[in-house]
Amino acid sequence: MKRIDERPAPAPPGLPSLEPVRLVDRHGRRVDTPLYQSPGNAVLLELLRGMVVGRRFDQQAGALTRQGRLAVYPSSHGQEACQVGGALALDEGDWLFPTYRDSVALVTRGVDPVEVLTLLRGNWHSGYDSNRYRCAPQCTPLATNASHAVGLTYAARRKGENVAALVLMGDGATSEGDAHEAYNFAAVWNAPVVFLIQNNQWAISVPVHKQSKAPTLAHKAIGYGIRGHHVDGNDAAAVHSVVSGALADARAGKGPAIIEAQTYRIDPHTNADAPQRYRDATEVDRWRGRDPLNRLEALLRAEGLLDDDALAAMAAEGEALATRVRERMAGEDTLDPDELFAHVFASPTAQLLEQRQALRDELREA
Amino acid sequence: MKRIDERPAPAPPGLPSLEPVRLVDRHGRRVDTPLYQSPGNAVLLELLRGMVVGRRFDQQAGALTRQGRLAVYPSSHGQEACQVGGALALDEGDWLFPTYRDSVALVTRGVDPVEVLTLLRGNWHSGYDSNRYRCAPQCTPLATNASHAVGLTYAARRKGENVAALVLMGDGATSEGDAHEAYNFAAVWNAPVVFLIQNNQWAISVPVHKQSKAPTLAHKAIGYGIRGHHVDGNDAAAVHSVVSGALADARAGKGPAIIEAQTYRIDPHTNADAPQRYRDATEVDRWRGRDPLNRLEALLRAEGLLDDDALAAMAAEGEALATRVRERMAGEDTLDPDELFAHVFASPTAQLLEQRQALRDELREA
Amino acid sequence: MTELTMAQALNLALRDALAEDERVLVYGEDVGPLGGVFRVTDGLTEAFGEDRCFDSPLAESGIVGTAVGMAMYGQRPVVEMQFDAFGYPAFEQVVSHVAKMGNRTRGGLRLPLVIRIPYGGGIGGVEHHSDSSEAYYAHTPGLRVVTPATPADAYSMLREAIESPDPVVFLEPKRRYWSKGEVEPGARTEPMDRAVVRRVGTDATLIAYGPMVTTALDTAAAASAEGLDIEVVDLRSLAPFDDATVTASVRKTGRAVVVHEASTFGGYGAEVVARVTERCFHYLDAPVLRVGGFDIPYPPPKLEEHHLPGVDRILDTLARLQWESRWVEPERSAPSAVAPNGLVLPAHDTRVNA
Amino acid sequence: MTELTMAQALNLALRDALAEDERVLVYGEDVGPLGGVFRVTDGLTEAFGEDRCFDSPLAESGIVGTAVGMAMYGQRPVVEMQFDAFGYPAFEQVVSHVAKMGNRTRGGLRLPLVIRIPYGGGIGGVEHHSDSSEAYYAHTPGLRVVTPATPADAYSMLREAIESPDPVVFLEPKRRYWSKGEVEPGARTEPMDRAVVRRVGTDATLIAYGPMVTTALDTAAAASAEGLDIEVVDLRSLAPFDDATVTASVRKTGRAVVVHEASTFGGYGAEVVARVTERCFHYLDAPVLRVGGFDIPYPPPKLEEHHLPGVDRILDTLARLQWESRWVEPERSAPSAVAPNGLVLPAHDTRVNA
Ligand SMILES: Cc1ncc(C[n+]2csc(CCOP(=O)(O)OP(=O)(O)O)c2C)c(N)n1
Ligand SMILES: Cc1ncc(C[n+]2csc(CCOP(=O)(O)OP(=O)(O)O)c2C)c(N)n1
Ligand SMILES: [Mg+2]
Ligand SMILES: [Mg+2]
Repeated sequence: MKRIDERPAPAPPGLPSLEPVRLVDRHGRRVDTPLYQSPGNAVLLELLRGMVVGRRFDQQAGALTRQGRLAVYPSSHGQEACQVGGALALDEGDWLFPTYRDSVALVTRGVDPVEVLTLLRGNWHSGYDSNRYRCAPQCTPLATNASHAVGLTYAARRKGENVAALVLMGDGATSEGDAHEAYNFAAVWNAPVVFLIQNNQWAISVPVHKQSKAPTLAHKAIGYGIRGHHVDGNDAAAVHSVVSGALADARAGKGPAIIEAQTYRIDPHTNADAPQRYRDATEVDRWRGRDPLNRLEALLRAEGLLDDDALAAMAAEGEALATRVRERMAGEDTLDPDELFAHVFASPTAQLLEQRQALRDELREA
Repeated sequence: MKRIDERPAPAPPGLPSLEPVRLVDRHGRRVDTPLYQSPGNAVLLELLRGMVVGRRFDQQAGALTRQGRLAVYPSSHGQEACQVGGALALDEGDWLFPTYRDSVALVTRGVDPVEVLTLLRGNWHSGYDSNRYRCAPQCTPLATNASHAVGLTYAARRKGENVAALVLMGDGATSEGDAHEAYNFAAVWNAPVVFLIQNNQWAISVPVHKQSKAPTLAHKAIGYGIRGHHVDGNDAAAVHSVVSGALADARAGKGPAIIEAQTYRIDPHTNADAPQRYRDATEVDRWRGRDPLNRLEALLRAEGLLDDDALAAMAAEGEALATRVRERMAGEDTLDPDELFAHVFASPTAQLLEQRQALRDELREA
Repeated sequence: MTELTMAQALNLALRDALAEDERVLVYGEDVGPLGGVFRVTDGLTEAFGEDRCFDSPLAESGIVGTAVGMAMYGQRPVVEMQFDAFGYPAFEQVVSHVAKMGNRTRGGLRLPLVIRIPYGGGIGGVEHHSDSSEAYYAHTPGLRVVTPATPADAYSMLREAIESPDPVVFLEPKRRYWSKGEVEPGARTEPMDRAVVRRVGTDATLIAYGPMVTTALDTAAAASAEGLDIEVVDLRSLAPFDDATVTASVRKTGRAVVVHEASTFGGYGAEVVARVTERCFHYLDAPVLRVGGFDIPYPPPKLEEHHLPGVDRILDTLARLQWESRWVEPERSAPSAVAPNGLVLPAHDTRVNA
Repeated sequence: MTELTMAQALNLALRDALAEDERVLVYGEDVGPLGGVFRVTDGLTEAFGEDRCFDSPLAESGIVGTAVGMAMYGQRPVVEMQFDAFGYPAFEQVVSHVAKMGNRTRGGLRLPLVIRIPYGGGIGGVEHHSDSSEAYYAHTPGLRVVTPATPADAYSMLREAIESPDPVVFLEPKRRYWSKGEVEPGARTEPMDRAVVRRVGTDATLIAYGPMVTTALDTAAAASAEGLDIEVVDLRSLAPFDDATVTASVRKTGRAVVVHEASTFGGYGAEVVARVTERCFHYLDAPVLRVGGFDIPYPPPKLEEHHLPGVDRILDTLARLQWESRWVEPERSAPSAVAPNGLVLPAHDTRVNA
């Protein structure tokens, strides 16, 4: 028998800072931030490598789109610190829940880049093996995969596995009811899920001030009784540190967290978008000046951890990846129409087999 | 062209107090609460009158249910301070958005009590004229009418009318995505809507600690950048004061607010419920000790504003109302089957007229 | 054999599934200590612990969404939507994820989950408590949609739904929760994707499911007093559809009526008519007719008797199946006039079977 | 007469409605400065101000819910769901409020609102961008559901939808947004609840709507090369259904095929088959057939051509309408065997029109 009318007021977690957590400023100088610890040098190098490779991948995907080899591509340009910092913060056993925009996070996580592009190429809906990479399919209906992450970690806990999950979502997605329900389920179930909101300032053409009047999106955490963090999303070190900390807290049973990372979508929403209709080029330029790669590069050079050769090696790695992607995507996909009917159920129903046969007949005749 | 990347951080509204705002303690003594002003004596008397009449109405509805004259009745017993305090805080031009539980609020607002019971009697879905009383139909799908209120006030503003709206919702309803979307739309549109959450500690059989881990439900306001207030929901003076203040702020363009009122559902969820399965009778008894009527009565008596005669007059008024309800509900409803087809569209389609004819034929034959 | 109500049979199915398979989890609104508003989950929290059967926050999209995540990770969640109109908030999760995840991932992430939904009317429920939403789900590829009509099927089909590798929308005819029937403990009836003939007859086939099976059987009994020998098919599975059983019946009888509570227009009965007609056209002596609810929002309790198909209305419809005479091919209507603007002015004859 | 694309015609309709009626408001996701992802709202914010056409928070249930409130208070909101799969989050608002408020309040609170939904495939969209959700709405009593097939209808029907006292789900065939046609400024075509005959023919009727009307006309042209004279009916209104026009056509031709993109099972075509068959049974030389998408989640772009009905598939289906010979009444199949448990063992013959 439960009794609840004398709800003990838990000490509410503190308010997220209005000023985003920053470990490295836009000139590549360390910022003293007592509560957060910078990742070690190896991780910093890994972050830069991930971003360099990620950006090259992103450019390659853009080029493939212009050539008509991808149906559509939502670029990660400008958001590399979030995606690489977030992905690298995960343990191997953790799960990533990405959106359509998070190709770079997937590549960082080790998913075959061509498989990442399967969906966007107009080929099958999800190209990679979710179980193998512990990455859910890229999700298009906004905010809907957030509750999946809560359920998945719950299932893992039942199996005795300490699996945390990182959900990536956009600023626009936070307006959806599904975001709320997921945050709340995570809080009530004390699920080890970290929600990383990449606030890239725009939801297609709608600026974030039309999505929310909250001081920061991380303030939403207060309403669920969980932790909120506000971080500079163009500072890979800060993102990595904050996300790692939140994941560690989550795994330690301290519950979920909502993180807002301030970043910017440098490119159009997708290749089909027309940003000149709704935003000023000067805004984009201003954000180019806060480039996450330059910033970390500057830091690592200043601290003697990076030289031209090391950077060239990273660039070469990106180039090699891009070349591989280009080559492997040069030919035509071969899709088997039979497969339309293969996966709807674990085994196709009589009705589907009939339809498969009808299509086969049709294709034979044609 | 909008530019938003340098979002000016508005001073976030302060955190709601963990201790609910209280103007009168459970023994009927005034509590000194600097930030909030007690309603004047006339209003205090009005509040008591509303609660006395409301409780009598509620008892009558319960009796009718036991006699099988109502299909179902969700009782307001214990929540009179919220419903009466909330309803009386409204201006005449404002709108009320009640749920199935808020019959007493509707009666207080002046809706014909028999019309309030139409739905619950199993007669037509909404028995009163929403435009006349400026009360939306009692809403069953949880949290779904909250956005209606936002839209309605938006429409009023377009017409140049300064109409505020009070949305009543339960603690359980706050978990729904629709609650979130409505809070957020209200915030972004700066809509004059006050969301009064009657936290009666239970959503049918589910205690509030399984709905939320927030320090208070009013803390949700922070995540929308709006005001949150936490009030003793069994203190009619406090409810009236806080709701009135929030409505005045709203009308003055200061935006919406979320108010959590701590109260208790003394009765089962509805007559069909079996609370012994999930809660202890001692909990109910404890809350009976905080009865909102006794508290206000004690205050008014102590301050010499109420004597036995005045109280008897209120009771008589409740009795008269109950008698009227009983009498008017003694007979059978006569419902016209033709009406099934009358209101689906502004004018019935050919298809509906055909179906009406078929039913007429059938009833004639029978 | 024990006599159980349908609610008890469902309870037993959940109980046995929880006992036999660690991966089974039951949750939703009020399914814990209360045992569900219809008591289908009665005693399960007590028997299996809060860990296996529990109350979740009140948010249907979140309930289904978390179930998706659990199923992705190998659990077998069984969630309840308290009434079918309260399943609508979860519609996006159901249509865009539950139905599609297995296909999306080429079988990589199958979702063995069950969404239990009490549906239909006839219980005097106020607005939103009596919807029949089966057509929405049945039209959504990737969902199995089943509905039992007897306690024995309730037990067996729920067990099978939980064991299914595919997501199942399990529709429970709420007005039959209290109907009793024999249930052999642990016994399985026909596979859940098969229709069954509940009554053998020769003159016409009544096709029904869920709450209307009993009504169809009652109608057949009444018709038999009038000398008509009616066959009754209980569909059980709405998706996929068991063409074999239904087609065989209708080819035999040459006449059919489909019965359901949901509004007729665009309802599930339309699919039955369309496929049965296609497969049995030259066996049919009359068009396959439908008896369903009117095309109106579900009415208030005091009017629902007029809305819901009952024995009389079904008998009336059977009477419209052109029993007396073989039809004589009519004169073809004259070609319609062509109006100057090139649009045909139609004859505008709306008589049914004029 | 001006030549406009369908998107331009819709834009003009919104523009004229905004100009003529102060109560009209246009909002949704990206409908403001961007002009909508399909540019249907292009320039409206600029022309009418942020007050009349604006971007709202990204939350479809909230968008529809606020529109309900505005309509309750006398405004005429026109909201957009960006793609039809993104209308699902609003499903509860649509089914439980938009469709029911007028009825609930006995006409006291009518909701003159329009929900614009680009629907259907054929544009190479990735998952969730090509759904056809018309059956869900058409089955929901209380909604008017219409869909134009030409720019002239797009203009006229959207104007009429906005003027309607009833809520209208306005389905825009997104792959026809760029199709051009003559639009007389301000001109109204047939009333929006009427079907029209787009091509007069004598041999069979193709019944189509939205994106498939063009495909049906193309099919008729191809069939005519084969000597078949096909009539094409454009339904325009899915709910209510214009029985008069469709019935007149099918009685005349004696044969019919319904075409739509949506999955066939439980799709809108089933309703068309059921009601046409009931009303035209003895005029029919063959069962009314359906050509629709397969019963699968909408496929990836590179496979969508196989899923979507095209001219060839419709011609094949026309060819199945038993043109050659009058049917000879077959022997009735022997009565089925009754199994010991009382269940009939059906013949399990699934051949179509065997
Ligand atoms: C439920 C839903 N509604 C609408 C859309 C259409 N849509 C795709 S992306 C997008 C904007 C999303 O913005 P945000 O969440 O900030 O993510 P970003 O694209 O900026 O990464 C919209 C409206 C969608 N995918 N899902
Ligand atoms: C969307 C939706 N889901 C489920 C229900 C069923 N239901 C009716 S009342 C209720 C509990 C509501 O609790 P709360 O919001 O606290 O309000 P209270 O009844 O305590 O006033 C539930 C689950 C509903 N009405 N609507
Ligand atoms: Mg964004
Ligand atoms: Mg409550």
